[in-house]
Amino acid sequence: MLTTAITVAFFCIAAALTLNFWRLFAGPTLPDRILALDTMAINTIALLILLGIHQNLTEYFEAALLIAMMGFIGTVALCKYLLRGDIIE
Amino acid sequence: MEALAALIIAVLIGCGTYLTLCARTFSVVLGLSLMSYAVNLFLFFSGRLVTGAPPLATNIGATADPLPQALGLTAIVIGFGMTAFVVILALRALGELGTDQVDGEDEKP
Amino acid sequence: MNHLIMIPLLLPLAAGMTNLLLVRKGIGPQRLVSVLTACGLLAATLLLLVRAETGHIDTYELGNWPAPFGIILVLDRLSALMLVLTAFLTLPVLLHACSGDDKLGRDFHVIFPLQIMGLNGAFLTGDLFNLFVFFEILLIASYCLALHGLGPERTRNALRYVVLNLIGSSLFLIALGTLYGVCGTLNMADLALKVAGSTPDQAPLLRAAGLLLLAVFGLKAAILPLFLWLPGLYAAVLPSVAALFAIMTKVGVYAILRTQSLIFTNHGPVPEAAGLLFPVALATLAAGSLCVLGSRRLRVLLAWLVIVSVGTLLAGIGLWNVAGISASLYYLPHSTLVTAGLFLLADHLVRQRGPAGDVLEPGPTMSRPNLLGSLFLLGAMAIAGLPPLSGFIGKLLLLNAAQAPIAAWLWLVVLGGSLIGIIALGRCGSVLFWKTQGDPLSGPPVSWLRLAPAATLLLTAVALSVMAGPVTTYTDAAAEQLLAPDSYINAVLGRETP
Amino acid sequence: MKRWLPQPMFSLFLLLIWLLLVNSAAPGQIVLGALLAVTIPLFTIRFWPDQPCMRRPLTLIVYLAVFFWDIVVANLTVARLILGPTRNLRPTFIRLPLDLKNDFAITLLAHTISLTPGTVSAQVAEDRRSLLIHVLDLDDEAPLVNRIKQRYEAPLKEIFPC
Amino acid sequence: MNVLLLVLLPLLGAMLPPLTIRFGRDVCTWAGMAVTACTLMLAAVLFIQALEGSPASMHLPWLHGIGLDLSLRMDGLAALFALLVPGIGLLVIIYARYYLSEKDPMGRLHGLLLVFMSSMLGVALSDNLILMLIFWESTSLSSFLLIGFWQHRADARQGARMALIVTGAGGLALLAGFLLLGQMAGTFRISEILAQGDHIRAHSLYVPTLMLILIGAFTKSAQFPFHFWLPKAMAAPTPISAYLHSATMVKAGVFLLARLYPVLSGTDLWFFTVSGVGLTTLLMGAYAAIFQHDLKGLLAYSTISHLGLIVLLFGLDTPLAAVAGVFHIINHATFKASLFMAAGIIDHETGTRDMRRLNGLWKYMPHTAALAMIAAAAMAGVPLLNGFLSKEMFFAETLHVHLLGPAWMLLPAAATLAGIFAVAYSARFIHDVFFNGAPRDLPRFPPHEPPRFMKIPVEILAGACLLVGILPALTVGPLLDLAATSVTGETLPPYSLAIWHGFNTPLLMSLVALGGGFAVYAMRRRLFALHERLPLAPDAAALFNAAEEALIRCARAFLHGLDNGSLQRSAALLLGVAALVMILPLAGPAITGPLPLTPIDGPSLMGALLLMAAGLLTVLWHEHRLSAIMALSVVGLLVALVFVRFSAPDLALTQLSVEVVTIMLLLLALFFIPRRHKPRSRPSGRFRDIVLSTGIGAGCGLLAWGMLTRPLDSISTFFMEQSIPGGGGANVVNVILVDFRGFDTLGEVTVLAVAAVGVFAMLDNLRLPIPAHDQDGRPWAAEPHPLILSQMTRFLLPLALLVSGFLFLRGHNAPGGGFIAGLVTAVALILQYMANGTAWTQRQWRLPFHPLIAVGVLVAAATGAASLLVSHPFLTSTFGHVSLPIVGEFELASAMLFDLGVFLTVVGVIMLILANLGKLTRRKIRPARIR
Amino acid sequence: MLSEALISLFLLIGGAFALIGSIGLARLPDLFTRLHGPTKATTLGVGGILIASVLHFSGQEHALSLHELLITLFLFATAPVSAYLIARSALHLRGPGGPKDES
Ligand code: NA
Ligand code: NA
Repeated sequence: MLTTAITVAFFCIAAALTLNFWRLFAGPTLPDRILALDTMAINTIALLILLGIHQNLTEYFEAALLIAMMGFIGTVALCKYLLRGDIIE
Repeated sequence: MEALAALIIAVLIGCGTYLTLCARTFSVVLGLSLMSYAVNLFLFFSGRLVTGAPPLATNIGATADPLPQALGLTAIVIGFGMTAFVVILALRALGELGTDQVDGEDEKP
Repeated sequence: MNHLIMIPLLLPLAAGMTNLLLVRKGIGPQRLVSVLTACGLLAATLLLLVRAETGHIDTYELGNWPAPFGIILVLDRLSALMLVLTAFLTLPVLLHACSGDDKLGRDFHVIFPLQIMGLNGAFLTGDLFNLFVFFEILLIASYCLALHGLGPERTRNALRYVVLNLIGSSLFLIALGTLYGVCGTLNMADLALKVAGSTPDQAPLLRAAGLLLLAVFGLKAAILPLFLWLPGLYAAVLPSVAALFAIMTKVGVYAILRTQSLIFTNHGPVPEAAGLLFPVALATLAAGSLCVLGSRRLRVLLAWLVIVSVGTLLAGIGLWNVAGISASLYYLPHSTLVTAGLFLLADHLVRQRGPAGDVLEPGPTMSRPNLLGSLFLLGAMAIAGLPPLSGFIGKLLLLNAAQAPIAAWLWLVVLGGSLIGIIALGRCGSVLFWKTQGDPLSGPPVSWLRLAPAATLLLTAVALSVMAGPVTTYTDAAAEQLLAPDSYINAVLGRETP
Repeated sequence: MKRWLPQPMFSLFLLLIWLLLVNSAAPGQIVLGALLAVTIPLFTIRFWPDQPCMRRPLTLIVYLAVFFWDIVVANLTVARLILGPTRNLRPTFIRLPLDLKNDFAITLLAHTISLTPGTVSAQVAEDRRSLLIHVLDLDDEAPLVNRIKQRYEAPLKEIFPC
Repeated sequence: MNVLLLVLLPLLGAMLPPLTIRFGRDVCTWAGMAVTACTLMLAAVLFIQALEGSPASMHLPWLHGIGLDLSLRMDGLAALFALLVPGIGLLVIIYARYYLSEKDPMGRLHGLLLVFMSSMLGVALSDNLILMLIFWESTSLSSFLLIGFWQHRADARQGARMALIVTGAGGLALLAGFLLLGQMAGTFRISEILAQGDHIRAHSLYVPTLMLILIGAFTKSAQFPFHFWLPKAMAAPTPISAYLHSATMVKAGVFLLARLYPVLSGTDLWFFTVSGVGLTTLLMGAYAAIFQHDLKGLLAYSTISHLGLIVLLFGLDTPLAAVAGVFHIINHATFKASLFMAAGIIDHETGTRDMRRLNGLWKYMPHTAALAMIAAAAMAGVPLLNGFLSKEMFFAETLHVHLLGPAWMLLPAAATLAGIFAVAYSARFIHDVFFNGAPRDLPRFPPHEPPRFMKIPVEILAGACLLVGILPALTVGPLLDLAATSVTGETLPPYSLAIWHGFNTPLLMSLVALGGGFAVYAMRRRLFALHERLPLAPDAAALFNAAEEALIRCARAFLHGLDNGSLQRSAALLLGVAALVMILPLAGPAITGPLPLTPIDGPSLMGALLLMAAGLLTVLWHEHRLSAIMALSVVGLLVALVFVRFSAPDLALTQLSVEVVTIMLLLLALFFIPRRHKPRSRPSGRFRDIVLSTGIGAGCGLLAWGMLTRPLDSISTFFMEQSIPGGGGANVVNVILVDFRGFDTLGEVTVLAVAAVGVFAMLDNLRLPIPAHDQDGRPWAAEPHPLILSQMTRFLLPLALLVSGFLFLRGHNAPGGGFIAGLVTAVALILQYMANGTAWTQRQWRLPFHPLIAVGVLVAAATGAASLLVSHPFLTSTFGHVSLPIVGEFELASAMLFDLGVFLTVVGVIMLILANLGKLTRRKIRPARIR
Repeated sequence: MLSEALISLFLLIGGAFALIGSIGLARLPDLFTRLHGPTKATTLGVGGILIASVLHFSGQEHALSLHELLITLFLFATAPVSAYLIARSALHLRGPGGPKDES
């Protein structure tokens, strides 16, 4: 049961990532792309945790945590660029 | 999976190479970053593809080869230092030369 | 295990970081630190040379981990030679820089020792990945030094240099990854064993890796067709930096010599890389000579002379016999020190020439034409290979080392290159010192003291010539050591010599 | 005390986070966590010069409970809207007048709004008197504004009075 | 040792004149004279020793390994030159004292003359081929400096360079020839080689060796077709010409022929080549000499001709011809030196050397004229003068040549013709200058006799011509005998040095030459007219110059075509080479290895596809730069996923944190980089790029495929086993980084430190225009620091630091470590800058980045060095378990301290780079021009 | 068994919400509407999977494993800020005068 659930979840996340990528590609505006990227990072966290459950390993936790932090900072930087051009003023 | 890995390497390095050959500093920097990602991946792959066994001494049984990971880590860090340098150098070149062209077309003969 | 071997690495590292802490304290203390470091390095490397001279190969297991697992430093005759050469080059170049070049930025004395550390590390390490790391140290330091003083020309050329070397580093990693992926080890001695014992199935991968390494080191050594970065860069950077960079191409040569003599020997299972060296070297030599003749600027001309010397060096190595490698090892310090001296001298000349600068067109009369002219003559003779200076001895050794069928090619190219060198340097000297117009520029005349570093470097051509006997005895022994890598491998892997 | 422990509540929070991070409550970890929880604010306090004064921790807990419940509800609502026919959506912007004065409180409100049903905060006005909110599917503006003000802004105002 | 002194004396003495010139020209001359006189005396002493049958020699090992030693030997031939060279040198120095003007740097002249003298002596005395070559090239070089003495004159510079190039090229050929000779003989010792004549003549390398050596000799001795440099060398001051072209420089070539005569001569090839070239030169030079209008030009061509004569004599390959050759070397030296000096006096006194203007000087300078007439008569071969004797021996030898068979007459006939020409130009030298009407508009009029001492050298030389001419056996007999013996290497057949041998064919030939010569001179007007109309052979010097110019143009075109300053081209070359060396070895053999493949799962396939798509998207979007950065960011994220997928959490952590910093860097840079819609690179360029990228990609892909499908047996098992017991940590990757291969890490942080310092330097005073609006012309948003962001970062910073501490402390046993912790800290701090601005953030706390970096690296290095104190190798780690109440047991490792150094460095580096890059916009900057 | 079911349930919920959020991102008509999906659904999706993870590892190691909650906390703290900034930039780009899109 768990295996099936994990597989289904994997496919959900994979599909989600593909959709995110499609949005990234299609845009049409830059904020759309940033949003797609941000969402992708969040879905990647899900994927990592899922992988951890699947392989029964806790070692991916730090990576997931870091994606959460770094994804956020990346988004901030991109938005700041759109808003002000200069991300560190 | 091995074919997929090789394909990833081929595509990423090819893309990086193409960008590196562009005539503008920004593209070159993008290309170098891309190439650097791909090369680190390559270095990592030299330890082969192992699923679900991070190289921790507490893990029992065969784990992934830790050495390519350590090498890759060092390579990533060095690559970052180099990328940072080249980004600023590109800016400096823009400031000094007034252009971001690098194809030598505006060179004096 | 003798800790002396760490001095060439730790001393400059500490000096660089100390100078970084001293950045706000002005240039005086930094100069003191740098000069003391350079003196210390010279002393330490000379001691190491004495150790290596006996033929014993010293190894140093970093972190107390045995080879092939830990990183190991190896001191053989070749590395000792390179260390001493570097130290010997460093001191005059540093002193020249202290007469003004170092004030054009705040960080000269931070970078300079680290550059030396990178060089020394590359010469000492016995581990291929560690070699990569030291390459990166010496490269990043060289980027900074190349840019020192800034300005459009420097920036433009440095950009090309940096980007090419970044690509080169990527290729280095590809080759490294492949080697590890096939052999499962990074220690060069261990790699040598693994390559020697490789299966035919592994050969294509090893072949590709070996050739790729050759290309990467060839880029640093500036062989044909990978040398385009060099002339513009060396002509654009500060004179003291250009002088220091005389050793940069030699690192490439060193790496080629080390890896090809140890790992990819020309009688091993993948002989391609070693075999390719000779024709490439001759082509480099020929193209470089032609470009020397075509140069319109003094410093560009000197830069192409660097490439000519690389071609000459690799031609000797490409012979793969004791005499050829020994000739190259004799030629190596000669070409390094003399080109460095010429770059420093060119600094004085260019200053004297005012608006004419280093463009080879008539300029004002020099303020001390005899002194400067004699030094230029000395350097030109040495680098063109005119007797009785070291350049001649080196070429003589090289020509004498070649065996029948390929000797004709070598002789033709080397002697033809020499002739072109004579033509070019004759023209150059004629324009600089003879075809002058008007009175010397006003300004303080060059003093002996300021000329001393350049003169010291150029006079080594005389010293090397006079000392040719003992020097070649050493280089012969070094070449023998390189061509019989078993002693190296045994020393590193701690095996008994059979 | 203030000098060596400038943010006692926050330090406690950090200790909690530490224990979560290390996934253990061993005595050693508590000591280590406490050490970090005390030293980190000593350094970071300088970057938090305009700390809000916090009262009524109980209200905070109630607020958080409501908040988490609303998140779940919000997700169900939004899921329905997303999967449903998008033609029928009535997306619009509304402007929420703000009574809150404290910057941190405004931030928390904006957060809450973004995480709860069908609303995303899009811009705090420069005078900090109003908040622009994007609503995914709006029937009527007034009830929504009221709901936000009562459900979220009021407790926040109690928790952060100054 | 005395032989060595003979060479060293003038060499070291060369420093005296430049040093003494400050005391006046006389002192300087005395210094030069003293050195030369000492040299001459020493030579005389050694000559007498040689005469007594104990020739001086010395042997010092130098580069003994290849047979280059300092071997000198004073045999007869050497003695001849050892006397001639300083002898004539002494006279030249006296002469030059009066010849040079006040402006000319006399110290330099005398110094160079002495250096030259030393080199010439070295050539003569060397008993080692390579050593001889060294001196040989030194003569080329010092003659270059001497010919270019009047550096302000274009013809002097050009003449000097031409001489250098021609003789230098000859020297290189000679080097090759000597090396071959040495290989054949197994030694470079000349005295040993000379004994191996038969062996060498029979050797297969004899022909190339001979040719190479002859090229060397002929270039030096100005033999056809290399003769053209000699007339151009006349741009030198006359004392120099007198010295170089009578006794020394050009004689080196014939000296070489004489020196190697026992080894190389005795074959048909030798005979035909040497005598053929000699004869051609003899005739050509003599003919050309007649038509020169420049006094020195005439002497130059006559020199060429006489050298041809000597070469021809050695080519005839008979012992007596060799004697005649040696004899003519002496004679030519004396009369030619005096003629040059006489020409110099005339030039000095009248201001011209043009024989069309110089007429009737007998009236003004009879003394000089008389001396010139003696010397010219010697040159013409008039009896009672030395030239007559050697020329007669020459005529006699031409009659004894058998190799030509039925055409034997040719040689004597040609010799006589050359004799006729010689008489004709000698007659011209005398008649056209000292008689032939009155001078025509001389620059200096009326001319006077020169100072007394300027004539003394000429007098001495003219006297020598007479003395030798009348009393040959008494004067040069012993010297000639000794020298000729050492040339032929065997006892000479009997010959007689007498003026009168009775009526014989040679005498007849001499008489024909004399009579014919005067006849030719008498018909000179018609001959000049005829010569004008002759289809002249192309001027060799002009051809040479044209060739040199063409070579230089070629070289410039090559250089320009090679390097246009383009980064693209260099990169394309590098990548092209890389693609070739990767694909060629992999193309042929079966690249797929034996390892079974691991199956592909759906999500992985999809991730891989996305990764590749993101890579392609980066390329596709590279001109929409922000989008490209985002695509790159996706690549980075997915690469991190690949790392996780294949069990490398540490790599993933590093990749993720580095990536975000990279993105920030790119964004910071992007702000300044102008956006233009420039036409793309040429289609051909784009095609090249695609081919190269495909090649490199395919190469790396194939390598990866080949590698992944082969088994790996690596050293890593050691690390897995030793990690806990030896390194004290469970995270093997981290233990490798801080312990097993901690040295790499130390290097890595050094790279970072240098990069940061370099970046800081590049940002110094960088002026970039600040875009006032975005790329679509929109003004930037008004609010610099959104409230929600800045509030949230206050809360996030301590949290991030806590995470950073967690990653740092856990690193040794679980994914993490100093590097990642440092990045997290730095990024959290940078978030403060982004959210609140640099000004605000630095007001709160100004972190000293430079010292932070230095301290970081020093901490790491010092941790490593600490082990030296207990005499363990650098970076030897130690760890132990400490037990405290409540806390329990925990581990302390020196590696943690090392990691702390890494942490500090990383924080310092990232902050230094990003914060300073951010500060760029806070400066007052003039807008710069952007193309 | 029960815990496995619970874990599976949370996994499915999480996966579903993550997918729904992304569907919203792909499907909704403009940026502001698209913003709603990721900020909520995806966050909750991750939350679901994180809870599954908590349950899974707590069951595995017979000790409470809560550190996944930290990620949720972090996401809750940051996702609104991201959304806010994205909306801000979209508003800015849409602002009076300027053209709408980049491409
Ligand atoms: Na250790
Ligand atoms: Na800024």
